[in-house]
Amino acid sequence: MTLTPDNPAVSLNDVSKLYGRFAALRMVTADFAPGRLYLILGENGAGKSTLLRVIAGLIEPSHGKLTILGSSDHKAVKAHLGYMAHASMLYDELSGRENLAYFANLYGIREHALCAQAIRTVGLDPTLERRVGQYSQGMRQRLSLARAILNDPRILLLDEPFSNVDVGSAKEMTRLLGSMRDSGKTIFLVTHQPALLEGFADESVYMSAGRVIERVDHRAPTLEAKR
Amino acid sequence: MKFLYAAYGITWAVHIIYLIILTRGFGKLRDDIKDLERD
Amino acid sequence: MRSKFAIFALFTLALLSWGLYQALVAAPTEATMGPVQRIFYYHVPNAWVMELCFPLNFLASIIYLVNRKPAVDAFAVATAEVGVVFCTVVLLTGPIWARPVWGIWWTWDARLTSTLVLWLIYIGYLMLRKLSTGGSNPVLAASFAIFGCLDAVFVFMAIRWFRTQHPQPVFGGGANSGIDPRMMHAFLINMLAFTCYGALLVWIRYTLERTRQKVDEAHAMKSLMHHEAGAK
Amino acid sequence: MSVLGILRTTLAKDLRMEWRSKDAINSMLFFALLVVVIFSFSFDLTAEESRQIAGGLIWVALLFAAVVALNQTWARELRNQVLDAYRVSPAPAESLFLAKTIGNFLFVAVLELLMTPLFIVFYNLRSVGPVHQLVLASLLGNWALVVNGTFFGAISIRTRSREVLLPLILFPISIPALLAMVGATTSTLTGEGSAHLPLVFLGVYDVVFTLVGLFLFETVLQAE
Repeated sequence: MTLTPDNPAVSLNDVSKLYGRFAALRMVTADFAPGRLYLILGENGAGKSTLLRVIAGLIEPSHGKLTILGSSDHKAVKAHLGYMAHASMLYDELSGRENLAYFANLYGIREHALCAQAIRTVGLDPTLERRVGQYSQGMRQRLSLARAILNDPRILLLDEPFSNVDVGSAKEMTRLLGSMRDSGKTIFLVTHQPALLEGFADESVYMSAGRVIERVDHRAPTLEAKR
Repeated sequence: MKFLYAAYGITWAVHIIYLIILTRGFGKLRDDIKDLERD
Repeated sequence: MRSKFAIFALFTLALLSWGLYQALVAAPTEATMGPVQRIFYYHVPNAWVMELCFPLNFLASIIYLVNRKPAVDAFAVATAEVGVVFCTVVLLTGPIWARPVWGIWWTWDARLTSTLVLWLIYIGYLMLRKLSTGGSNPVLAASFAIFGCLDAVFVFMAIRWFRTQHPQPVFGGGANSGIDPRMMHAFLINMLAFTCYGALLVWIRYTLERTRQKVDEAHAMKSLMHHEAGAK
Repeated sequence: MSVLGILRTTLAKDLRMEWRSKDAINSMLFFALLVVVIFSFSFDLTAEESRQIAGGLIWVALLFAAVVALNQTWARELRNQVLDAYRVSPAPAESLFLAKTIGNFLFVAVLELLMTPLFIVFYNLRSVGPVHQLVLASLLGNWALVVNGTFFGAISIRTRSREVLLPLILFPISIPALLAMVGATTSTLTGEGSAHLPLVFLGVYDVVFTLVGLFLFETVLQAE
């Protein structure tokens, strides 16, 4: 995997996000090359989730410039983003299939086979008629991942995808993410359990108090770049 | 006559109350700035 | 800036005192209404300032949605709040005038009613500002302000058209040709005085909001450095 | 990405969810019923008097009840942060706004259908003027309530107080529409005066606020 800093998948230039007296992000400048799996690490309140939400376009930065896939118009690249949060982002009152069919529609995807495919990919049964409200936490988390990868995104943003998931499922999800990265996708993953991704992650990004304080490249340990 | 004075009195009462609110706003702001300088 | 402010404040104060003298002493007592007519010298200028403030708030809200400058938002807050203050004065002095002249405190007359609705709309605006959190606050408020100001147009029409059971008295006798020039004089002085006073209040409120924004930002930056120092 | 296609699926999804839970419609119905019964207890009216005030009562009852539905439709999107899934997608914001507005319009329309017989029974009503004017007034009035209500619902769920704020900002804004609805209804019921002007007024009001809503909704939806 070669770094292509001239053509990063995501590029942040002096991005800040202030909430009244609180700075969630402060002057973050960073380029992220495509086709890599980035682990975003840091204590609570370090700005990890905010960073993901800014890249996802859910939060407008207070200052600074954000470029995604070479475009600074966020609307133009929305179709290429996948986002998964702590919360399931699913309707409890609908079945898994109904949920995915609805979200697929938002991306202009009409084939039902594709939804079934996404559900199978995360290891769930697409014929399950149960409402999502009755799913276990692990199942919900997997379905949530299925929702995030429905549109075959080029950039995948995952906020704590393994919280409350049993180790077996987590391993399975990790393998899936690894193969997605190998197919050229850029993945950002916020987690408290970096051990689960041992060997899969390309780079660890450490955040503290709204800043990126350190980046460790696992593929080229000799080039360990400090920021 | 009493209506006239009541109207003028109330006008200034409202405006003075607002001025007091503004002054208190500035007072709070001053405290905040002091906070900022303290540590 | 500070000295300019002081000069303007003193000038306004002088105008207001002179206006008060003109309204209570210099202007002759009106024949039919008696001394209550003098309420008019305060009531109408206050209404005028209110009518200036709300459209300014509307404009500021539109501009804010386009350029997202915090200063514009601060101006929007200032005009809305000052507008509400003057609106309150109008709503209180109106009935005090109505009681001796019409014999009732309140009537669902077109002007009183629309002023009341306007007051309710902008109180809603201020509540929205107070209750909304985080960075979305000014955007939500600005969108609401646009609805509110457009709605005001409908309020005026609706009340004029669908609420006309009561006879509509001509307010303040109108500026008919027989008006005493000294009355006109007192009226114009007070118009000027209250317009200056309104501008002064907007200036103060704007400064307050703008300073608060800057202090908040400084706090945000500092809490961060503090945090970082602690973490390392 | 078609605006209408997403509008249709969003509406279908909302109606299916409402059909399964019946949260909004049940609470709204019961609320409206309570208002009607309480009003009916509080005033002892003759047929002529009730004709005079029924227009006002029915719209006040609907306004209060509509707030319940409006809050429900947005609260549903807030659970599990589902709204974020819409916000990250390239789907147009206008589709969501129209789908929610039409959904709420249907809920309130159902409510109107069920409340009309109630009103006729409790208040001993009989229309003097042409009935089609009442139908028109209820359709236009309903849209006026829900188009603003849906927009403000999206604003108020973003705030600290959530459900409480909606009536506080919606009611003042709805006053001109309310006056027109009551004007049209009363003049039809009593046969005095023309309902023409208030109906035209409502039509203009609907068009203006639908356009403003469509224009500003994306800004509000994406504000964070």
